[in-house]
Amino acid sequence: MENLAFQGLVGLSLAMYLWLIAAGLTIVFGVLGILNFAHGSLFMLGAYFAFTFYGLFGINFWLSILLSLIGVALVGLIMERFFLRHIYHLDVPYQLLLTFGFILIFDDAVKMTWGGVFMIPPMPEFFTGAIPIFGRPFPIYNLFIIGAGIGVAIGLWLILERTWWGRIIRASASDREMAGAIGVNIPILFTTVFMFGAALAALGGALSTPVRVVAPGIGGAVIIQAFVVTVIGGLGNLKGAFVGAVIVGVLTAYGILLFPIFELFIIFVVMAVVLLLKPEGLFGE
Amino acid sequence: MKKLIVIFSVCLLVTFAIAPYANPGPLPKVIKIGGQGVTSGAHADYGRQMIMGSTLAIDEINAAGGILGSKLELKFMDSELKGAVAVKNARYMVQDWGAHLLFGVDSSGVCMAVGPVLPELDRVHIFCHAATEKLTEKLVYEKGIKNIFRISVPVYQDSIIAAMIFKDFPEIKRWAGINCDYEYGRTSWSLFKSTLKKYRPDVEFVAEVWAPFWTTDFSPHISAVMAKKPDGIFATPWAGEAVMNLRQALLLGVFDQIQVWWQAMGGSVDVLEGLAREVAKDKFQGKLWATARYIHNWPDTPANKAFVEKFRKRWTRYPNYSAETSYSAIYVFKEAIEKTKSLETAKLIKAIEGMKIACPGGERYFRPEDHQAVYTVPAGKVIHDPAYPLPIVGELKVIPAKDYYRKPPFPPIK
Amino acid sequence: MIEHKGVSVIGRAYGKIPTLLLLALIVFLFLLPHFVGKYVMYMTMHILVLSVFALGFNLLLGYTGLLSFGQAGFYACGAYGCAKMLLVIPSLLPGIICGVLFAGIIALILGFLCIRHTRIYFAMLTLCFGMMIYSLAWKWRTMTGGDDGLVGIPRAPLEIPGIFSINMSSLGNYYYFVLIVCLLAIILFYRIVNSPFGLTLQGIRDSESRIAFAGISVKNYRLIAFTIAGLYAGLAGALLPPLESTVTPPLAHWTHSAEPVLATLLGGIHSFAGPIAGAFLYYVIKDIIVRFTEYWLIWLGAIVVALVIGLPGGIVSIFEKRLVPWIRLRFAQGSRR
Amino acid sequence: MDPFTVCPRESSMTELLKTEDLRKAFGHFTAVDGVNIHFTTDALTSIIGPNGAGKTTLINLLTGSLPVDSGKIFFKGREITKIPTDERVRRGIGRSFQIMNIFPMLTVFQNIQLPVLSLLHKSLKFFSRLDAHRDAIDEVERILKEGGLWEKRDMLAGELSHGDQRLLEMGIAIASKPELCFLDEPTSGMNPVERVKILENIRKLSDEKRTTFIIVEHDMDVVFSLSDRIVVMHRGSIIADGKPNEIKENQNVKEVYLGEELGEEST
Repeated sequence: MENLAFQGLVGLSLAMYLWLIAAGLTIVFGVLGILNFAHGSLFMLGAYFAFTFYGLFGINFWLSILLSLIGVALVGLIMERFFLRHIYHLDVPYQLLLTFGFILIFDDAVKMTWGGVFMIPPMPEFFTGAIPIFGRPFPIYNLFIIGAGIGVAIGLWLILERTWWGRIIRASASDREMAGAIGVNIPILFTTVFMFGAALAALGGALSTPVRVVAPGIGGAVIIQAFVVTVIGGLGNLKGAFVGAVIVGVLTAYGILLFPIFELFIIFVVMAVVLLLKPEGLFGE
Repeated sequence: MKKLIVIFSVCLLVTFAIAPYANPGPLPKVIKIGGQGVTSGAHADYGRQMIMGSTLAIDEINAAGGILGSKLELKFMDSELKGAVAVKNARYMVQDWGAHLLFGVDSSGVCMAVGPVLPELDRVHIFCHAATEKLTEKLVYEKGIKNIFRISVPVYQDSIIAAMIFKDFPEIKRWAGINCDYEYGRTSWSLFKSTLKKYRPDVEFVAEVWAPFWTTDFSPHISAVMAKKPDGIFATPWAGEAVMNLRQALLLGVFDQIQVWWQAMGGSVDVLEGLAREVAKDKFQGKLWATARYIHNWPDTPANKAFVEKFRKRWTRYPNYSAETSYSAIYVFKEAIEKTKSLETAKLIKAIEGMKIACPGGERYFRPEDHQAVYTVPAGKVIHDPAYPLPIVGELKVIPAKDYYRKPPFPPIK
Repeated sequence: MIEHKGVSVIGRAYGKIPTLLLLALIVFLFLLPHFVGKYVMYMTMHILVLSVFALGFNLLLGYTGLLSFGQAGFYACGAYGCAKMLLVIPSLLPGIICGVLFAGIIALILGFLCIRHTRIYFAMLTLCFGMMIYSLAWKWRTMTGGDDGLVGIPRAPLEIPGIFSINMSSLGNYYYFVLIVCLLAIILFYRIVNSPFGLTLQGIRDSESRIAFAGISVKNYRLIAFTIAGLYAGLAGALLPPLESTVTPPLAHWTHSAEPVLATLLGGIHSFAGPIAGAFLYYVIKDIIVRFTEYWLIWLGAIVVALVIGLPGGIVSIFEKRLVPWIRLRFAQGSRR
Repeated sequence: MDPFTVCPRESSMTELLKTEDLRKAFGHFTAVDGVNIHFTTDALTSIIGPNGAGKTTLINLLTGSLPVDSGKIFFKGREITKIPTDERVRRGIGRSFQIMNIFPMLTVFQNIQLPVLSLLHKSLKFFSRLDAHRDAIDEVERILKEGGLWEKRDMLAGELSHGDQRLLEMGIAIASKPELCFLDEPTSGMNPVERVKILENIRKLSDEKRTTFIIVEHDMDVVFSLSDRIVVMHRGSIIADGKPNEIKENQNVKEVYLGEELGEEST
């Protein structure tokens, strides 16, 4: 019993990374109507930046995370301003293809900059160690991740519900024309939203560095999971993304514990079932 | 349909542009050697080490006047760890670039894809890293694809030697496996289990989990096996994934609860570098065991010392096993060619079968039956040694190769 | 009076010249083995295979307006089906047929589920099923051999017992087999998209609600299109094992599904030859770049981005917009003189 | 038998379509509220009413574009309430749309060819060339010439002028030879010239007695000049139904239109 609970907790920390990726992906889709294939690569960039500032330049952990967020947001700015902006009028395939092109570009770009070898960022001292939960040591860092994930969730909720910008986002997510009509500057909105989404992905990447390795190609690996999460929750639906992430994360953890053979399989089965029975996602309206 | 024409008339021209003309003669001015390995992604270091090792050897040989007067030329391509890509590379290097000899290739899937194509390409291929026993036991011994040779030790090293060592740890009774979810992981695990069971009927294997390529978070796997309170953990994920696995295990306090952790390819230089900090702080409490297909601090011979020195002078890094195997592979080619004075595949195969050759990693003997190079690689604990800037595999247990290599006729592995 | 039927205005502009060029091209392809090395032959085969693969894909995207991101799944079905059969009966035809049928059946079944959705949901659903097939190929080791895949598949002779038997062990012979099969597939495809059925599909693409008022049941037609696409993917896949003598799970991975998408959009989705042109470009670009730099991804990526931004119509659209008017002009003048 | 040699129907009127207490609500808003209506072959009927009266919804229900909440629909005596659109079309119902709905990326010719082939049960011919089906081609040619689009046959439908697209849309609607055809604001956004052209078409086709037209229109001039019968809808139910002159006099109608001078109101 303890073991199940413990496994669930581990799955939860796994889920939080997924949530951070999916959040940006789903917001961008909701507002810009673009499914950003390269979103996983932004996650990867976030990890690389954080690693560079913290691991190489030895900048303070929190500061380097912040810097990486800014850095990736700027990359997002360039992506949206100079490329995505030209394809809003095109069909889904072109959007997927363009962003897919960016996956390739980013993968090689980091390879050129940091070399093809994987990097191992150090773990900040104050995070090492574990505290006993369910009679077994549970890493402080994972607890922190869970906290951070929930924190981000609340933060996003506040932003969307309480701020002027948030209201505009929700408005244009539900009806773009209407938003334009009430005098929202759509281009600027899109740019800011995309940068915001990129920053969220970067946060996920940056937070993953202390426990994972930084290597080219991670983007392509995480993006499919992110798709699964967002689809289960409902494309463009933030609450859904959170629940979806928890479902996928915990399910993966239990899959590994209970039926190791099907781990990969389960996730896609869930996705397919959701798509077939409720294509707009568990929380889509 | 109409546009098709215009397109294809263009492709007509381009096709001419890239049309190749390669025809290997007896002993040309330049002997072309084609290599490939993964030089991108989380496992990129293995390919790069292959480039370093082979380049070093080729430069030495050329500096000494080449092989019977003809110089060596190297071309190295990225296998991307994909069978299809590797096959395409091999075809390109032989049929377009005109390679006379092939070497390299990491990961089981890739070598199993390349192997069967070799007879058609009519080239000798020395595999420097791929570990699946099927390459030699199935393709060479059963199917009789003689073009295949393997200079690196297969899964025997990852699994059997581990069993030989840990059979002598009576207090370790409960084993759990965290393995790659592909053939390499599965065969290693089952070989380890069957061998250990033979010597120690009392051990039980309490848990096993499987991690596919690109697993970024091993915490669920680790906590799943820890739920069964094992004494020892047998882990096969390699390169970056090995490092991740171990760091996350540390976070979960695994090393306070177990007695040994076997990290199959933990002796690989990139993994050692990745764990430097933790080892320096003795986070693993001397419970981390590892081996590799060659470790730079063994054998303690002048030849090996010299090789390591040369390598460090040239690349400012310690040679990984894929570097040593590639380095030696080139010298195997040299000896074979000097013996046969030709590049004819059939003759080369004859020459390499049964060849005994001294390498940095010690003497290798190519078994004629399965074309597997037989040589000894010890295993030991991953420790910090002031003499080296990075952790090493120390407190070595040396078991003669003949004692832990599988021998023909190969009994099937469950 | 006849010519405006179905044939596009542009199509008509060519006159005889193209037909000749086309013949010349086919003749060239048949002579290829005599003056190029094995590698070019090998590459040409891959281009042909990808062309068939992409054509089938484009029946969904370009003609029916459905973006499938799981075609690699059916490709793999074809490959594994063919491989399995060849390992049992070492004869080419049964292998290929088995592969194609297997892929077709799977496509029919999954299609029944997929065609309930359109646009992004369809894309996601197909992606999902593709990845399921992938993980099956990876996990069902007794059947598929896991990541080692199925090994040592013979390049079996093309034979009908008692009638004839052609040895395929030489790359050249197999090249001719692939060439002929692919050309037939392409011609057949040309007939399909220019048939009433093809026109109906394009109607579905343009307006679902309207086509219903032509008395067309949208779902059934989508399902047929999906199945045909599956058959073509299966054919492409089935041609592979005898060539490579191995099949491995990555064939079903989504990154492989991206190849026909890439090829088709590079070439142009609204022209018949688009996917073929794209397949050719994709391989040649990649092959050439790989020779010059280790960093071929970034180049491919840059080209993709540039094309999507600068040339959404695909390469073929250049020929339509620039070359064809030019040809038409010259042709007109020529005929007047 | 060849579907184009339509035997001229006996002039005595026969009932084509009738509904029983048809209802449709969107959330709290009831768009169609218990409509009982029947259409007969002898009259060109117009449905009028202020915006949001439920005219288009009614048509969507009758053509199967929307599922009904309750009530029944009968076509030529057989119930069709549950059967899908394409089946209803095969039984003889057609329509044009309020918002332009054509095949923009096909040529004008193909736009017509498509429904014609379907009518001839040739849509599932996989391998035959399009121009192998002469019968279809001749029919398309006839329709295009009638509709006055013959010269533009090779243009992409999407590139036509708005008026021509309207004409084309009607062409598509009648190409599948419906016995009962709904035209949803066929003249909206047309200039007077085009308007006359299309009205002539409608009248002519209607007189040929091949097709019975039901027209939803805002333009009262059109309605009163064209119709044999006018149905007035308001808030989802029918408040008047009769000959044009009767409707002109009808009290309820006047109220609905807030006493506007009927015939001058146009949208």
